[in-house]
Amino acid sequence: MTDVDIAGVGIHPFGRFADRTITDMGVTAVRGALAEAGLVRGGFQAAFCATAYGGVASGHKVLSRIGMTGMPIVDVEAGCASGGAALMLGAGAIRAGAYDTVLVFGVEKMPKGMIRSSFFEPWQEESGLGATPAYFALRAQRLMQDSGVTKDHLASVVVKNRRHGVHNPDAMFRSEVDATAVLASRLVCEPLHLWMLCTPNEGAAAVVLTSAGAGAGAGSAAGGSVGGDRPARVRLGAAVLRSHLPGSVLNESTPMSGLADESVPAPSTLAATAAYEEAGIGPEDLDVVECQDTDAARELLSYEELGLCPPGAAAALCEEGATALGGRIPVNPSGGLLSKGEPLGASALGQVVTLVHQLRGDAGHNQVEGARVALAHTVGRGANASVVVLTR
Amino acid sequence: MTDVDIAGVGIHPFGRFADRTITDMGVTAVRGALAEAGLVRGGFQAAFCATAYGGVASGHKVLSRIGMTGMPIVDVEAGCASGGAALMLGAGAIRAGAYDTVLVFGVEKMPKGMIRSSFFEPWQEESGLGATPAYFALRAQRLMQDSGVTKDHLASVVVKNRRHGVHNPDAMFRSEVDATAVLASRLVCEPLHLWMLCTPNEGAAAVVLTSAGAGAGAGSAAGGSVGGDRPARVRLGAAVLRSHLPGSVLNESTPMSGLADESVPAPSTLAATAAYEEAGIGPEDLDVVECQDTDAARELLSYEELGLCPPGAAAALCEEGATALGGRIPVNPSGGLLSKGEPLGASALGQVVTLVHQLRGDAGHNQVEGARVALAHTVGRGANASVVVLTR
Amino acid sequence: MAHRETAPDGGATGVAVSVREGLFTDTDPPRLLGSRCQACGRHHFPRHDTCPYCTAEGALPVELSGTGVLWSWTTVTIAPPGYGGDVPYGFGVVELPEGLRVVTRLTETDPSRLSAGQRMAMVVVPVRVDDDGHRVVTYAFAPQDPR
Amino acid sequence: MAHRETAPDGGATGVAVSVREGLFTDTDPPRLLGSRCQACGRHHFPRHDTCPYCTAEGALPVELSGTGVLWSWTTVTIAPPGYGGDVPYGFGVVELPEGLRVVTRLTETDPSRLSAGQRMAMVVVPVRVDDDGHRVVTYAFAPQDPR
Ligand SMILES: [Zn+2]
Ligand SMILES: [Zn+2]
Repeated sequence: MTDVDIAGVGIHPFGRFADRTITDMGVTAVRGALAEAGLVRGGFQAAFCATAYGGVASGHKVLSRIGMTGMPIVDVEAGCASGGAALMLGAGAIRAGAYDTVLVFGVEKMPKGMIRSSFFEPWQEESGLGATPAYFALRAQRLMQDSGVTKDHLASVVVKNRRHGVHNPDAMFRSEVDATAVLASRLVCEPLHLWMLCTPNEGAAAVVLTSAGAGAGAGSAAGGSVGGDRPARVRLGAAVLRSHLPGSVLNESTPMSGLADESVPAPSTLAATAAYEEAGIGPEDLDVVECQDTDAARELLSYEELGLCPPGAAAALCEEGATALGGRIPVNPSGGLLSKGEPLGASALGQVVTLVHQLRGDAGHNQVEGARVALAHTVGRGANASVVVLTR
Repeated sequence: MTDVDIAGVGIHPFGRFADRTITDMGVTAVRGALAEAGLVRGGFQAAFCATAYGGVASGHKVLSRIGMTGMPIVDVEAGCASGGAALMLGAGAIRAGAYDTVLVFGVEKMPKGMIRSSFFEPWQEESGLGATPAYFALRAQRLMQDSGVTKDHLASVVVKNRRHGVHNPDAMFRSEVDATAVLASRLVCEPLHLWMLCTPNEGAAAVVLTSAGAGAGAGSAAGGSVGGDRPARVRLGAAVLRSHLPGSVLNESTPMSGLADESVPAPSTLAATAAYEEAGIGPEDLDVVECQDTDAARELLSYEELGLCPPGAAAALCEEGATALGGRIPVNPSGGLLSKGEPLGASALGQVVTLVHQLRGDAGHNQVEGARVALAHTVGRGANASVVVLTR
Repeated sequence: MAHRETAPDGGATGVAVSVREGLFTDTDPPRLLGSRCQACGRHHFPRHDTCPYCTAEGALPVELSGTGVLWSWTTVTIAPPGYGGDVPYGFGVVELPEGLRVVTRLTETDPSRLSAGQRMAMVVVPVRVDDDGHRVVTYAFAPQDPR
Repeated sequence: MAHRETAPDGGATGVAVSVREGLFTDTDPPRLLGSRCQACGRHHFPRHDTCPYCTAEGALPVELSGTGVLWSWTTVTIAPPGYGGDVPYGFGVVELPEGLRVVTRLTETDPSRLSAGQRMAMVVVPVRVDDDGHRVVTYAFAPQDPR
């Protein structure tokens, strides 16, 4: 089975851009990725566009603008993991030999304010049960009970990620914050304060996947590549998507009830286990991680679900400083969603863009020295969890 | 490369169901398909849910209701061809050896009245250029200029499909109409009258795909099948999705301008050409066809685009009666969208359900005797066109 | 379902209408309406014919226990989309003796007055008045022995 | 863009505001604003820097011909979503001498008075009055020599 490489990445900054359409942002990211991969028209044989709220034919609008249509273009939605799902589909098609080169991109322009998810039924909304951050808070509360996490730990995650984000030119928030200020920000849902929650926003990211066997101009058979100095390729070790198993009341599928049973594995654990197996590595091999920090507690929970630490040890890993830049397993060197904000369809691919730069060694100030194995993790509505493993 | 079979199909009738949610309808279709395939939990390793307007995590809601989650579940959108896109992805994954068995389903509950497509920009809507049926009418007008089609031909397509639909228990409209009544129905956009346009509505359809090598209980390795008398399998010869090429002002991508150049192939032609090649057949081999009759002229245009007749000969094929049941190449024995209505995410899979019954020989009153090769075609927003070839 | 208001914090005037048919009884005390699977014996809420855990059909309708213990909690301070009632309100998960954890409103809005394992009782509370002047009600849990 | 009304069928009172900046000039007669690709020489509308046919960047802004011939036509009889103006209105495709076919409103609402190849001229027409009392205008084509 063919191995899959990432031949190019591109990004449109994450933030708020009143004068730019979702199509404009997508074009910027796609052009960046195609340029890195040296591709022109005909250079890719299929396209997957991740978006949750972009509307019908979002991918087509982007590719129509630059005259690159004709191939299959599929819009893909898997909540926060939409980009991971698109990557899985693109990589799967290359592994199967269906295509040499696939364009995978994500676009989003989230509505402002609390998102009215189409996920809740009217009676849930009317009852006040459609309060998305409250579910995050219930999960945080359980983590405090089960793993010894305190509000100080939650604040320290925000401080770390915002410090990382200062050097990410594509992040929405690029200023440091201290723990006192985090805890002084408005209380949204105890124990979560405003600055502990990521901001839904806008942006785009794109990745060119190509079969490892193909030359620098992977699409050249179709007349689709141009010459030039190309960045080093990164190997896609795994791209796995999993949904929730029934039973957990606090998994991201937001059931109204669940079992008093702690043994149901989380979707992130299902995805990580499969991804480690597919890539032939374990969590101990990871040099750098981007994970879902929808809220500060979600990042700590991910440490446990991804196996970065044993169950119940998230607080200890946090105190150790292991997950800060300079620590033994830096998490969210990009600044995470807490710095970047979260454009749903683009966020998982934004993580991949960051990690490709890490593995190429051109991540600048936030470079993790000698990074060779990286993991990107997203989880959200559905529930959907995706885990992507990259190596060089 | 593994061949792909259809081991089971299921459908929820197309129509308006005020008391049923999109999830309820999806459950009905999915249960039907799983029952035919003899699958229980663990019997499929991935699921693709086609929907255009279903909202975030539509597929998860259906599978959560019946406790069948944990695997990758991806929502797929490609306009009217969403179901075709989902089928392509599911089949591709099986061909690649990634899975033995995949569940593909589509769900939709279309808003009533003229659809406010997220496809148009505000200035287009404000200018009155967001008038979807007007684009159909412009295309019909050109077909009248180029292929000698008259309003009588348009009416005759409606008469034929509504006659076929009488015997389809899953259709929304099950009464015959005559040409006089069609031409007396309200004029929406000259030359299109109300009864010449299909009705957006609600419904669901599901298909179980399995590798041809696997036994009757394809998912049995995962403990996922039960015994019993299974219906005959149908071979999936091809499932192809294509987008538009730039240049045509009337293709379904709805550009504001195009070239005075008739040589740009339509997306349906691109998809059909690729599907014929993949399946190793030509249009002359087809015994029965389901095609996109969003409006009566769209069906006639599809005859030409799919190669059922030469360019410019749609009117002649229509006059010959070739595409009615009893003719040499019956089109839309289900009654087509003109009888069934169009629930976007479900419609392409609804065609597949109809054709699987035709190839099994259990299509009842509308059976095309001895049907061995069938084609399903959808085209719409994006532009996206899908062509599916089925054989027994 | 239209029944007399039974919320402890609401005056018993006017007709009360549930946010959804079939969520809870209009008895005093009220009970949540769940299902018990005949195949695996586990409970779920709200009612559905199919067991979400083992996929078996034909789950039996049951009334769930009216009391349980608090498993997680918070307070909602900003009205979420589609909600027309007052803020703040309590929000949490209560574990019932059936081995079921239920997402619910809480009548207690001060999280510092709540703790894990605390005993809670199911009640019906108003969320808003509809266009017909009826009080729209939903289910909630209240501390059984407030500290 | 705010300019004086130039539509032949509208009184020239009040400020006219285009539905979108950059669609057409406010000259008399008006012209559609398109682009010509420097690589392949083909035209597109509305303006974009990238050629939709050959993907080349740096397309040159041009004013398109003010007249062309009718290629397809119909009449919209029901107001589509997001449209606040009058119905019926004409709707069609006009082919310009640049080899470009443009989707456009038509001033003629009776389809029987239109035919393929008929000469058409670009005009600006009002679609509605906005909250500030300004007339919102867009582009259309009118028969040059009505039969
Ligand atoms: Zn059960
Ligand atoms: Zn060009």
